[in-house]
Amino acid sequence: MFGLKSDPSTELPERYFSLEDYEGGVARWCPGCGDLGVLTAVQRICRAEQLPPEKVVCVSGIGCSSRFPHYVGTYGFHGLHGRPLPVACGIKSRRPDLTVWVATGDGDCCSIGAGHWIHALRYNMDMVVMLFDNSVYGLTKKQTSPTTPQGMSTNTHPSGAWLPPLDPLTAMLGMTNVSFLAQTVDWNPAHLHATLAAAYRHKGLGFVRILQRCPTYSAGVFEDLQRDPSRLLMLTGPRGIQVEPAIANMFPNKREHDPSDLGTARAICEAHDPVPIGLLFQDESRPCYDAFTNHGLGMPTADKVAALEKELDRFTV
Amino acid sequence: MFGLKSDPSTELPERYFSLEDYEGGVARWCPGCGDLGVLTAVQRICRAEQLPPEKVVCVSGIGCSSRFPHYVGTYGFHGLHGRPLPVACGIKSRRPDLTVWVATGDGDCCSIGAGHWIHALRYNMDMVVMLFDNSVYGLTKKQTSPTTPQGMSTNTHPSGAWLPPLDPLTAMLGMTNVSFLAQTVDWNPAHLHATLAAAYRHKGLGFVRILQRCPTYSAGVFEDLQRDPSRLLMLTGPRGIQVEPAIANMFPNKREHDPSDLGTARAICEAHDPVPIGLLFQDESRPCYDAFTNHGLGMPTADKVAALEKELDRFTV
Amino acid sequence: MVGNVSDAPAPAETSSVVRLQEHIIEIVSDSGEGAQKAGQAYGAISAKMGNGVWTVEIIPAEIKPPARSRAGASGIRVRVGAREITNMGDEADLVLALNEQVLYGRIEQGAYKPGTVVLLESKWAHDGLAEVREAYAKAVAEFRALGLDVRELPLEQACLEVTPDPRVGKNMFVLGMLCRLCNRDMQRARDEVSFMFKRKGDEVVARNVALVEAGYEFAKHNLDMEFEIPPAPRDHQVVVMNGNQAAGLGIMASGMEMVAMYPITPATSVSHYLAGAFQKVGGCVHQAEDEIAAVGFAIGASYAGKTACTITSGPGLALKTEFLALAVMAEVPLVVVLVQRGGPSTGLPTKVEQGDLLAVLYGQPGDAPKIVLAASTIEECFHMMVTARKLAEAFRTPVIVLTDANLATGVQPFRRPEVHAEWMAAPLDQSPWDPEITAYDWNETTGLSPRPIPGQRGGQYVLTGLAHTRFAKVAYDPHANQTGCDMRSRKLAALASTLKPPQVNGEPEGELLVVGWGSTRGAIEEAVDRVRADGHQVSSLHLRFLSPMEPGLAEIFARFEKVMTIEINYSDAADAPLVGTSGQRRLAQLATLLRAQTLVDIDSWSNVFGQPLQPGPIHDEIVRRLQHGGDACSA
Amino acid sequence: MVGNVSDAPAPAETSSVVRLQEHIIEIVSDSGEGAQKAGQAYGAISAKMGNGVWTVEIIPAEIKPPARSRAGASGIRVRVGAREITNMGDEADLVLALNEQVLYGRIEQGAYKPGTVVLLESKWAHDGLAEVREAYAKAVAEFRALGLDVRELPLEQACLEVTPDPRVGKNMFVLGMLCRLCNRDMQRARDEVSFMFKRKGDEVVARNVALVEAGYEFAKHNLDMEFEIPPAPRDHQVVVMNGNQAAGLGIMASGMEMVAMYPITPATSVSHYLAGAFQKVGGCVHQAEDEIAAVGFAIGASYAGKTACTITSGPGLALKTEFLALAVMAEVPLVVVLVQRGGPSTGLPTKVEQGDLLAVLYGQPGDAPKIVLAASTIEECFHMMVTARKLAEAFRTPVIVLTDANLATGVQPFRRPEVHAEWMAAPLDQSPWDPEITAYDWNETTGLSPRPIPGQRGGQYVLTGLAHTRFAKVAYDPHANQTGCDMRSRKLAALASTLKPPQVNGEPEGELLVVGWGSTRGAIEEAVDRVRADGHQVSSLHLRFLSPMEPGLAEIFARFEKVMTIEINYSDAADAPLVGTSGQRRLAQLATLLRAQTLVDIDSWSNVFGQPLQPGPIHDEIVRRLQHGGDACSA
Ligand SMILES: Cc1ncc(C[n+]2csc(CCOP(=O)(O)OP(=O)(O)O)c2C)c(N)n1
Ligand SMILES: Cc1ncc(C[n+]2csc(CCOP(=O)(O)OP(=O)(O)O)c2C)c(N)n1
Ligand code: SF4
Ligand code: SF4
Ligand SMILES: [Mg+2]
Ligand SMILES: [Mg+2]
Repeated sequence: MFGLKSDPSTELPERYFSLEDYEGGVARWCPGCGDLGVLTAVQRICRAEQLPPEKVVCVSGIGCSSRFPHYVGTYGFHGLHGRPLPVACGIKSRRPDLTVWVATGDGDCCSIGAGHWIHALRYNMDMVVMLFDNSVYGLTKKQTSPTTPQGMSTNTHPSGAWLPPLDPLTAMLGMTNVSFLAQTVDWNPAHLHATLAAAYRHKGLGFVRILQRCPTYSAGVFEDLQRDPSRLLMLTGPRGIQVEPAIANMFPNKREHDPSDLGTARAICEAHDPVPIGLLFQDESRPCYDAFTNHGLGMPTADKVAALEKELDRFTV
Repeated sequence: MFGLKSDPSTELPERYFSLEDYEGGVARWCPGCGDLGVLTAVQRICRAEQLPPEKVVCVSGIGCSSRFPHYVGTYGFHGLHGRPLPVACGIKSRRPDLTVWVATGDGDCCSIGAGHWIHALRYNMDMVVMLFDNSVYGLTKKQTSPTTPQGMSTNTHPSGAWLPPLDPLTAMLGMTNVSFLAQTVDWNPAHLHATLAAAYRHKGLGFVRILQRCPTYSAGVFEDLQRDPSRLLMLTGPRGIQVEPAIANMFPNKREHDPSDLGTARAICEAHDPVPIGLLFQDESRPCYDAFTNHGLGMPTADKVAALEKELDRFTV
Repeated sequence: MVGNVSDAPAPAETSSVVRLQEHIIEIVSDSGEGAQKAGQAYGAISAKMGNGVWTVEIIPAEIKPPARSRAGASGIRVRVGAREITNMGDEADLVLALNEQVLYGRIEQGAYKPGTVVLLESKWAHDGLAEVREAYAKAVAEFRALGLDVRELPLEQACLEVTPDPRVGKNMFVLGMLCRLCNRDMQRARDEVSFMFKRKGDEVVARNVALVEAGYEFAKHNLDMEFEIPPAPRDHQVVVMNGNQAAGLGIMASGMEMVAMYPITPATSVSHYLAGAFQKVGGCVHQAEDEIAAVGFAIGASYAGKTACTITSGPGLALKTEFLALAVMAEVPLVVVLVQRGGPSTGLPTKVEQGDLLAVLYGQPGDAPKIVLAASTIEECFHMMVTARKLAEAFRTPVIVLTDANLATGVQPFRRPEVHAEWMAAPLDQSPWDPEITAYDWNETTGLSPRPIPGQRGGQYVLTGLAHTRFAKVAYDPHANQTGCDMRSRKLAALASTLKPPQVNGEPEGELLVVGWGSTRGAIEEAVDRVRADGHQVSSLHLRFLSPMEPGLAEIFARFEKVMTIEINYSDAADAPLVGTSGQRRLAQLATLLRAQTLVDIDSWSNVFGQPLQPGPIHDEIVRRLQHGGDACSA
Repeated sequence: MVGNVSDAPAPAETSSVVRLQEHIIEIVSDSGEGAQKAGQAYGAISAKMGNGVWTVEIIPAEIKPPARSRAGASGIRVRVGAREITNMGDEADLVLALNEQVLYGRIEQGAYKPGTVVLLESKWAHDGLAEVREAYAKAVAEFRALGLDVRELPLEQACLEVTPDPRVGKNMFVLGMLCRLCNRDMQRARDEVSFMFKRKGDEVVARNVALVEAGYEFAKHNLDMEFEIPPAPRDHQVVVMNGNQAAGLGIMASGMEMVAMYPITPATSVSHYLAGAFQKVGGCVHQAEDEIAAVGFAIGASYAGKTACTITSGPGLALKTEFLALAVMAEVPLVVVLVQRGGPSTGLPTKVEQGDLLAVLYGQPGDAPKIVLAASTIEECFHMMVTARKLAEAFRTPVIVLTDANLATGVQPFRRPEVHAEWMAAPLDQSPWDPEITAYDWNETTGLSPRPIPGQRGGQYVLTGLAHTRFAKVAYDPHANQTGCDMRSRKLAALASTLKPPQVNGEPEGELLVVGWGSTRGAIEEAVDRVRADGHQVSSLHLRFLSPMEPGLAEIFARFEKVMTIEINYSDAADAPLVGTSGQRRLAQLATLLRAQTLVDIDSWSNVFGQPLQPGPIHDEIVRRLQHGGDACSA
């Protein structure tokens, strides 16, 4: 049968992976696009963790940010607009041995994919989900996204977006079985890296919202935040995202936060200004759906045949 | 042209509507089904408000609860599983003169319809949404729904539902632009009526989650609550749901709650036990999408033709 | 036969056994009275005795319709024969009814004929409510006027002698009656009932066995008839199950371990069965948040090397359209079981239709060639799953297996499959990938290519639904897209070239060839056999492969004067108003396909009654066509 | 013509004007250099001068491809003629290129021919980077070897004399050059440029006018060529726009006031246009959370009496499948504009294909008859919207209007429509409903029925996607479902009976009839005209109604020896491997439909290059078919 040779080799020589092992095609994002920084961070984490590239799968939907898998030297699944999460969960369901990174956009995740978003948080399967939130539809050239600021002019709302933007953070903090929620910005590589690494280490679904610059279609949305770091509120604390003091010092505004404190996390997000970065919530005790989907994994064929015969007995007259 | 006779009559004799005017076919729910009580409540509100039956549209998805429109003597739209909200919003978009009641189930709204749910809350169009939450898929005969209690046996999870149930209340309290959120129970007609009436009067989307008994497939889920009213927490206060003292006295557990206090509303819901009933949150200042979709309504044809000619001028060489 | 048995039953021990080639019974009642259980037991006993059996449920429209309502008929039909039985047959011979009102609906549906014996619970004649008594009397008179042979029997009263609560036990009493009337082996009946109630304890078992025996005695003393349906000799073990259980077992036998679904009638019960069975055989049913997520989840598992299955019906298929195209475009193996129901839209959720053929073939924007099979028997529901998984992997493409509500709920005995280890998917290949081989290393002739599985070192590629090259690289240039489309299409030609022409049922030439697909096979073949017995040169052909089709069809068609399809889906009647003037009659789905492919003037006869086809009406239509010599008159 | 103009331009005032019937120019550059703006202005000036014009954008695959990349060609093609121009034509006559690398992609796509004049920015010859200089020199040599007539010109340097930042102004300079070379009216050019930059203030206007004039002078002094394309006499006003703008205007002219959509290329720009225009004309663009919600929203508005529109492309159509079937089943008027792109799946988002015909016809499980129209010109994109709204309401059904990426982005002048008040939807009917009339008061012959609108007293009914009676009551019985299906299908026959047979382009009989649909009309007719001029008896037929089809097709086909379709969608080549052995060649989509309907042996010629069809290759293929006398050789 194609693709299913039956003699998996078991012994492999020891390997060391360098950054190039995680490089794919030349990234084709616009100059200044925040996506590039995230790509670099993920590649570095893969190297730091020495993940065999063949054991990693990057899954995405459709959008600028969803081009992500094409630029990574691992396996990739660049699927349908709004649908990366069901695919990623499906991959994990019978392949717990694979590391899964999901790249999704604010349109992909919070608009067309919103139903899957809620439910993937509930399933809480072991993977990292990166929400590239540039507050706009990039690939299709500037339409309003759920996170577009009210009043910002787009091609579908030339006189300005009509409604206040959906806040993905408060939305997620209300959803059942969320187990890891963090926010970071594309323009601080150290904080970005540390946050994604923490999500990677988290057992369960590590959700990271990344404020991502799109100079082409939503220039200015994060300009203030970038220019004036005091508009950001860096969450600190022993259980939070850890960065070097030099990095931490870049953020004048800090607050110690216990990521098990859901109420405070909500209050911080609800305030909207300053904009929190860091680990908002974490609870590793929440059940993971993987435990159920993996049922019978590796059961020998002979046992399966025997069990099946027993099933057939039930129908035999 | 069919269906569009061109002489709308303008003068109608004064009419009085009785309950029969709001009755449709014979309701075919199981004996003891909680849906019937909701039907009665809505019919009574229609009568109390003397809504002309032809100016009311009941919109639903698919499920036992979504049979609702068939039993009401108004216009009705019994559409697709999971999709009542886009249809209801579409109706409202150019027909602000119609009253819209939406009937949806826990599967319909929180599973397949979850994406629309989030976004309809954001649109905040003027209608009442009734979530008939019986914690199970009724019409398809007992499969797990997002609100099925963990451990309850269903046909798709015979050894018990795997995950903790999604809490629609905490979920909605995290979503942007929510303007009215209440909870009630099918088995207290007075509270049910008062809650739905308040949702009806609310300008914007009035969302009411109704704990609804399904003796056929989820018997017992609400049995405790029904038997022991102290397991319920009745929210009171001048801006809350108002019921007669005799009714209020049925609930030993009460708490004064200010529905503009989002943080407290979240805390109340997060506790899960006791189960709150009453008005959790209300904010009539939130923007309604109707204001935008109604643009140019009633503009005379001659003006439209003139405006269109002007548009054509722009392309004329 | 003696006249009607009235409330005061006459002793009737004098009956002599009538030997029959086949016999159709129905048990109808309000829902919740256990009619289906009794019928299933009766079917199982018959199967064990070596008879051919076909069981089909009678389902009311609502979950709990009101008692004694005309549309509320709930129950079961069991057709038992001296040879293999492949369909529900025509009118019933014997009906056991627990109230008279439910019979109206069945009569309307043409389930009975003059002479059908109706054994009717007579307690309603003495009901407390005058209107019930009157309705009963009126109905009995009407039924008799229609020629039904109504026998009024005090069933409840008779049950009371054995059980304090006849509402619960009456179905077993009925089973006992049937055992007597149809000469079923009582020991097998006792065993069957014991097995059914085993879990409820000895006392319950004893009470129900007593009820069966009481029913037997009651019939013996009160009814002057007794039939015998001789068994077909059988040298193998048989299993008895419905098509959804067969599909579930087939899925496990194919080695698939992941079924992602969203509940939808009539497909859901596959997952009900598997939710339990996978606990033993290893695997998981994922009930997703919606149908889109279900197929996405299955595609994810398949991409990762564990070919998965998604199960659905019409409205769910509609939602899976976009992902199906992705699976075609990106060449992901995937098995879709589509249990068809009445459409369009929500349509007739519990009823049968073969209305989704064109939708699976053509539903996806752009060109999306895929493999489509249709099961024609419950046995095939099992075996096709094994084939489907293999084809999906070998051809790196989605395979859709069409079944329908008739197969899903019909029950039939068939040869017990011997599970082979080779049926199961090979263990996950995690050996290093030959870097010389591209991600889509298309064979120019067949379009086939081997597939890297995540975990295979050196096989890294990015799957995409965008147009792409053999390196899996996105490419918008004209030739890359043309090549991709060519390669995907060639896989169908490659598969077709391995198939054999289908077997004609009957002579290879003649006046008329009837072509069918899916669950209608039994009814069509039975009808064609009858027409041939009438002396006509009629044959039939049943297609199992719908995409690609089996080869040689044009040659087969050429040997018949006329070719027509018989299907359960919509077609314009040839004499419908205006159809003639516009010259655009809309034909049934397979007919449309075959015409385009073979240019043979293939007519169709079809309806959307939501009912399984029965041999009688098919027989009559064929005869009508042969007589009229034209296709101008159809319905 | 004199030899190449080198960096040191030779004075060339001696040229004499060459009179042409038509002329194709291209401007190609990196994206962001304003080539499209210049080309659009050139097209508009030509249209104003009375010429036929067809403008088509050259779009790179990425939003911002790297500068000077082969696949990065961004720009525009403008074909100008002495008569109406209906397609992009074959190879360009004149190309203005701002760098040499972008030409490679165009050459690969067959955009040029030996002798095509290439006016090439020469600054790269002096670039700071050696690799750029070398690439440039190499390319120029290669282009010349291919027979291109490359003229190297110091455009940037020339611009610098007028503007400090030539990157911003070069496009206007280029426009000026074209005005000189093609003898365009300079006053119109000045007006056009003034209008374009009006909003940016007088200074900007002045600078750009100066650039145009400088370009004009530059060409006059440096290039020894000058063409003239005489105008076609015209006695009416014309508008110039692309197909998406035309559709947007048509939507407003039809009186529809609600367009619900989700962004998707190449459909989105309809809503970009309408988002602004509705502010003036009254109405609303609803950008929904996804395509399912978009169509549901439109259906809601339609149900409530305000027939609405949803706009999408392939992947979006896939998601709307379920709601489309509901609209058919429940008989809700609805207009769907489907701007087709390359498929299947995400496919080729910016490229053209006619691949969704079968999906709209057959994509929905069950039988879902609906009206399908295809626009063949930009003008039809406008007028069909008016027709579509009327048909949707009269026939109480969804109407799908097919356009494609070619029409969406192509620009053409056409007669300015005179908007009629009657085009617009009548005011909402809120008069009392006659209680004698049921919710689906089907006319048995036509299937038509009047429709109660919420607000109409006495018209209350519950719309449902379940099978239902004429009272809108849910019904699962066989005849109710059959009747509903019959009535919905009869509407198509009723519409068909009002249509006239389509007009054959050319003689009504002959050797070959070419059948097409959609945006290929201009190219096919031009090719057929050429083949006829060669002396062959070839005609063409273009279908605007795809469901129901126009009547009389079989009769038309019968008068030709051969019939073939030409389409932009997938078909197996007749000589593809294994296709022959399996006997199941997969034909193009219209061919498949027509074969099933007429049983005429209709062949197809099609490709999925993602490109608009050009008259040249069509001409060649027709000639090849005529010579070979068979259909065995196609691509
Ligand atoms: C079903 C479907 N609908 C619409 C599209 C078109 N589309 C592609 S990407 C996109 C939105 C992209 O926005 P976002 O998810 O925010 O990603 P970004 O480009 O901003 O990174 C849309 C609407 C599509 N490809 N498929
Ligand atoms: C697209 C689609 N998927 C699935 C179904 C089958 N279905 C009908 S109702 C239902 C769930 C009903 O549960 P809920 O929404 O909780 O309503 P209830 O019956 O409990 O009131 C499902 C899965 C369908 N009709 N359409
Ligand atoms: S459009 Fe925006 S998001 Fe997309 S690549 Fe460019 S900068 Fe990045
Ligand atoms: S199944 Fe449950 S929800 Fe449905 S009608 Fe019966 S009691 Fe009500
Ligand atoms: Mg975005
Ligand atoms: Mg429910």
